[in-house]
Amino acid sequence: MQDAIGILLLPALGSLIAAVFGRALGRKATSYITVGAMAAAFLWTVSVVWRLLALPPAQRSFDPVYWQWIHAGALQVHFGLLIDPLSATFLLIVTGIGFLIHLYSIGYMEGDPNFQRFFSYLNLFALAMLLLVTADNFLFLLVGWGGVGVASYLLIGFWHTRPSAVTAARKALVLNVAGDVGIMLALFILVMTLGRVSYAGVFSHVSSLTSLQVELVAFLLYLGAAAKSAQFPLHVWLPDAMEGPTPVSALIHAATMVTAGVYLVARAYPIFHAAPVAAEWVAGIGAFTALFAATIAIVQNDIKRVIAYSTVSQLGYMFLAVGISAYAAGIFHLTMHAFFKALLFLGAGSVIHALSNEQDMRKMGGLKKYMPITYWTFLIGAAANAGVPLFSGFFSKDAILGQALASGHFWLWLVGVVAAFFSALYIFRLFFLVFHGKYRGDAHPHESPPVMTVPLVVLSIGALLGGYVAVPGAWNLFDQWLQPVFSRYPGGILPAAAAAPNWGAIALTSVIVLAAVYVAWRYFAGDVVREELPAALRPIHKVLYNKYYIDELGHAVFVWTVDRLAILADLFDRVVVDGIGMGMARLVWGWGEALSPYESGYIRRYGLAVLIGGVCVVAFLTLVQ
Amino acid sequence: MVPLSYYLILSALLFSIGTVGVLVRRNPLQMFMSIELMWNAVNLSFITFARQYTNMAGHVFVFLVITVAAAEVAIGLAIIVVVFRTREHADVDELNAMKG
Amino acid sequence: MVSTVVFWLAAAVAIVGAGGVLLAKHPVHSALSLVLNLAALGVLFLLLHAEFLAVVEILVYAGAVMVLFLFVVTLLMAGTKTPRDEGRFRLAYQYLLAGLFGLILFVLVAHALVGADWMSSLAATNAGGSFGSIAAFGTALFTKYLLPFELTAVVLLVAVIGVIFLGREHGATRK
Amino acid sequence: MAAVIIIVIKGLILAVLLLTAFGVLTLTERKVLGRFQFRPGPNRVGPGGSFQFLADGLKLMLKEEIIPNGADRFVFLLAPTISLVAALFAFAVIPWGPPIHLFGQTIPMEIGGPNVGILFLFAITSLGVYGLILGGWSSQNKYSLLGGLRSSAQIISYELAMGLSVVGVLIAAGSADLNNIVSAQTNLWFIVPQIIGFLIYVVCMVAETNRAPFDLPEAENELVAGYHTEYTGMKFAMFFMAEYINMVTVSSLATTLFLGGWHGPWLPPEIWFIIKVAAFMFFFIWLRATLPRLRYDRLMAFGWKVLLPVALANALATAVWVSVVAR
Repeated sequence: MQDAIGILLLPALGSLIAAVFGRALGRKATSYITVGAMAAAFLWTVSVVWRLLALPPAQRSFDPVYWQWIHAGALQVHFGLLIDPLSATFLLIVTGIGFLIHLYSIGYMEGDPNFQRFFSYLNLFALAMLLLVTADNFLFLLVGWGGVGVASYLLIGFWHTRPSAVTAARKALVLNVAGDVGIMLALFILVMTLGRVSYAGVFSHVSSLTSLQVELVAFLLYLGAAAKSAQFPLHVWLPDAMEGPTPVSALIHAATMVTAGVYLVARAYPIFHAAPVAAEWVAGIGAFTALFAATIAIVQNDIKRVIAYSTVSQLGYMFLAVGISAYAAGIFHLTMHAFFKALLFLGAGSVIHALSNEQDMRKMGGLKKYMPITYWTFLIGAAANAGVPLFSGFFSKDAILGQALASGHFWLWLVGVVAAFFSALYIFRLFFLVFHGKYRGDAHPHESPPVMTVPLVVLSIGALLGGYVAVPGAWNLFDQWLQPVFSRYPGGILPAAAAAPNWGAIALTSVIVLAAVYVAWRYFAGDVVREELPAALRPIHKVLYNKYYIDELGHAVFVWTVDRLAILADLFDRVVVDGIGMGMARLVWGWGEALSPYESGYIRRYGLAVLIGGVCVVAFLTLVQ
Repeated sequence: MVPLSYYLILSALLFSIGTVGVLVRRNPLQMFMSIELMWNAVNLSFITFARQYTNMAGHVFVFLVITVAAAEVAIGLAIIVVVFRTREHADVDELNAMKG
Repeated sequence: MVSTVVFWLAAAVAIVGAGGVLLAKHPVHSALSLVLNLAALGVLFLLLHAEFLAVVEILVYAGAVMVLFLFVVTLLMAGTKTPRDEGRFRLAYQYLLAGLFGLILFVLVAHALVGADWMSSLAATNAGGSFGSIAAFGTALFTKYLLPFELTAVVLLVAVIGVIFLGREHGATRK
Repeated sequence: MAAVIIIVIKGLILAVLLLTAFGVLTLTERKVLGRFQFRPGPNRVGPGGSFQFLADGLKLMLKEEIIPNGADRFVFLLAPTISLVAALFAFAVIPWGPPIHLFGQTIPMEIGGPNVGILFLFAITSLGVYGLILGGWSSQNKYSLLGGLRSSAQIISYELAMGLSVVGVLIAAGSADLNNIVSAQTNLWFIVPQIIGFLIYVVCMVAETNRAPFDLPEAENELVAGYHTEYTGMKFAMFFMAEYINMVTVSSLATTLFLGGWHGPWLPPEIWFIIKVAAFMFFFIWLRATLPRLRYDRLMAFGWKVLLPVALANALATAVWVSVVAR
């Protein structure tokens, strides 16, 4: 597994070539190189997975070390990769779905003047994400983590001439960095207490930490995870991140960036196992986020915004899962989500592309007949997202809900079920508004080129069939595949996972989901959009439409505080800092004024001064000493 | 035999004369010659000390000083020639553009 | 003793030469005085068993450097008035202060030299047979002091480049 | 004190000899040049004109001394003196015979022999430039000034190549003492292994003495008589003497360095020395009679771009040969 570093080197090289030689190579060659790098990385990953599968489950873990990075007393940090089923799963998602998104981007970014730059960023993003998921220690995880933040900043702000894009990029970066600080602090604690940062070293010594320390570490790690994975209340950056090109949204939402938080919690499960309070907190916030974001998604009119809130909601499910130690279920949902969310985004991108960058769903409708491929693939994605029975989302969401119920988290389960209703509602509202009814816009819709539809078809197959790796009551290949990872340290396997499926609960959620689909059809499949709402619902709609005023609240709280702080800082700056600075300047000025007559310009005068000084030195040396 | 200290005192005298020469001459060429005088006064003391300690290091140093002085003269004279070409006079007191 | 006589003669010539540099009105006379001074120094070097350096001093300083000086002086001063130190006098007390502090410098250094302990042992040691010879000098220069020697080559190269640069005839300086 | 007296005596003898040689040389040059040009040359004073040089000397001494108006009198007088003194001094280190034994003393046949003899010679000859440049400057005459500058530039330029051409000999002999160099040639004259050095030396030697075809400083048609345009009488004679004594000196040095010095069979060493030097003198006259004058820029280019690199290469090759092959 020594060669697994090639998976990282390929996009690194691609990014570098695209950045340095992009202009010289031209669009075509650049896209071939960068997309080819991702394809090669994907094939490489497949070979790695293949070789892992050829081994007995207990031996499916490799930790090749390449070089020593830091050697400071007891602290030693090596650059090494950890290749095990968990990282391999992420490698597959990142390279596989990443490849499809790269491919799709060739079509989507066709006319963009900065085509090469975009592909350089895409490969950079993939590199950072791959480093994040393969690092074998927290420090390099942080390197990848920060790299993902930077790359996402570059990509969200790719259209840097739009002020909104720049603002969104900055917002994403600020919140991400806030999370990075959390991880950094957790790292400091680990270095201080354990003196090591490698996963193996930390996880095998978790027991030597006090419970307060471990709770603190877990909370700080969760802070980073929540920021990156858009958990309440740090979710605000993600919907804004829709300002980037749609493939970027797909890449960020589906395949890579936002799942990093789930990965971190799953990877650090020994810590979260030892920190039950933090774990409950993770699960609780996860469930709340799932419901909270789903309700917002119902009333949004921007197609990408709906999907964005859908992502936040689905991430809530994943955090619910990892919070209750149902790690395999969480990763399972993550994987399925990667398929259907990439599909939804790329489908939405296809629609937007077809309608000349129209994103308002009120100006869509009836696209079924114009864009059949997009329509059918989007239907599969929507069904998977809603959790319609027998689609992939159904299996993974029910796995989470079932384990929540089996592990005794009844309230979390209930919130999850309610959120499932809203999930189905918002996604089918979107679906019906966009594809059914009459076309309400004024563009000329058309089907997208094959370079965009082929990824849709591929992803729809995944969204349709992916779930069958784990059929409740029959088999669960996904759990088996991940089992070596989660059985290495205590706390990885939920005892309830082996329990027989709760068929009653499954039936209940299925009915609820189908009911939601019906409601959506009933209200939104018509030819016209209903503008009037029952009077009772209007305030609720207003609150939801404004996303619970979270942005405004945050704005008010933070901006007010920062404003006050700024006034103080300004005062400090003026009186103390400027006082010192200007005082120094005045001092120097005064000296200069006082001395400038001696700068007579007569070199002989200067020479005389030197002589007098020299004479004084000689006199001191000979007479005084 | 004359005591070696005489050589050193002679060296000090020549050095002092050179210093005064730099400070009182207004012609850059003459200032420059005074600097050469100072160089050579120092050379004399180097050689005297080399003789005293029978150490060739002093000789090597004088050799290097002569070499560097030759380079310095070449550059210095070139600068003076350039100044002369542009200003048509050679008076250091007129070259006071850097006056504070 | 012959060497004593030679020393006093050479020292007197050296001082006269130095005084000439200081006082001569015309730069040519200053240059000639300096040549005189250098010749006297060469004799003193010979007295100090620095035969090679005595010759180098004459050859390089008197023979090349000072010729260069004379060259420039005759070139630049031809047809121009000698800057008279009397005219346009701007630096008050420059002469007085320079002379005073020069004198103080000399007195201090001489005082230190005469009063120092190590002076009493001077001239007690006899030079070895090869001391100051071209062979001893070469051995020292090319073994122990090879690096500084090589560095002077760099200095000379830089000087050559600098002089060529300064000596270029370009429109701005050439009428 | 005996050593000092001997040096003084030798110096006097040498000065007289050199001045006599100057007289003989001028006469010889005029006669030989005459033969070259199919004319008799001076033939009125004494038998076959052989006292002509005495008449010339008398004339120069009795001529009116003219000092140009506005000239720097001191420097004007100093210049020819420097030239002559430097020329006479330079000869001091040349051994013109093996040491002789007289009155119980071993007397070397040179006036002073520091172990850096050849460098001393170069140092003194380099001082001779002052005569030219000062003479040119102090005359307050632009032809004189240009002549002085030209000659000094020429001499400085060729001095480099000359010095480097000799380095090969010094390396081969392993000494800078002229006596050692002579004794190193007992078996083989250095003209054979150092033929390149010799050729460079001969060219430089002509240039150094401002002789045809390198007599640019006194190019009549451009600069009247160069640096000594304004000189008359005895002062002119001193420049004249310096030039001829310099010819003798460089010829003697060439003899010492390349032609085995005073070595030779049958005849006394001093005679051999004089014969070799006389051959060089004839060569000088021959050149003057034969070759036209070079253009000034060609002269400088030849010195810097041809002679100097070749001399350097020769020195390097000799050093490699001595330190690698011959060891």
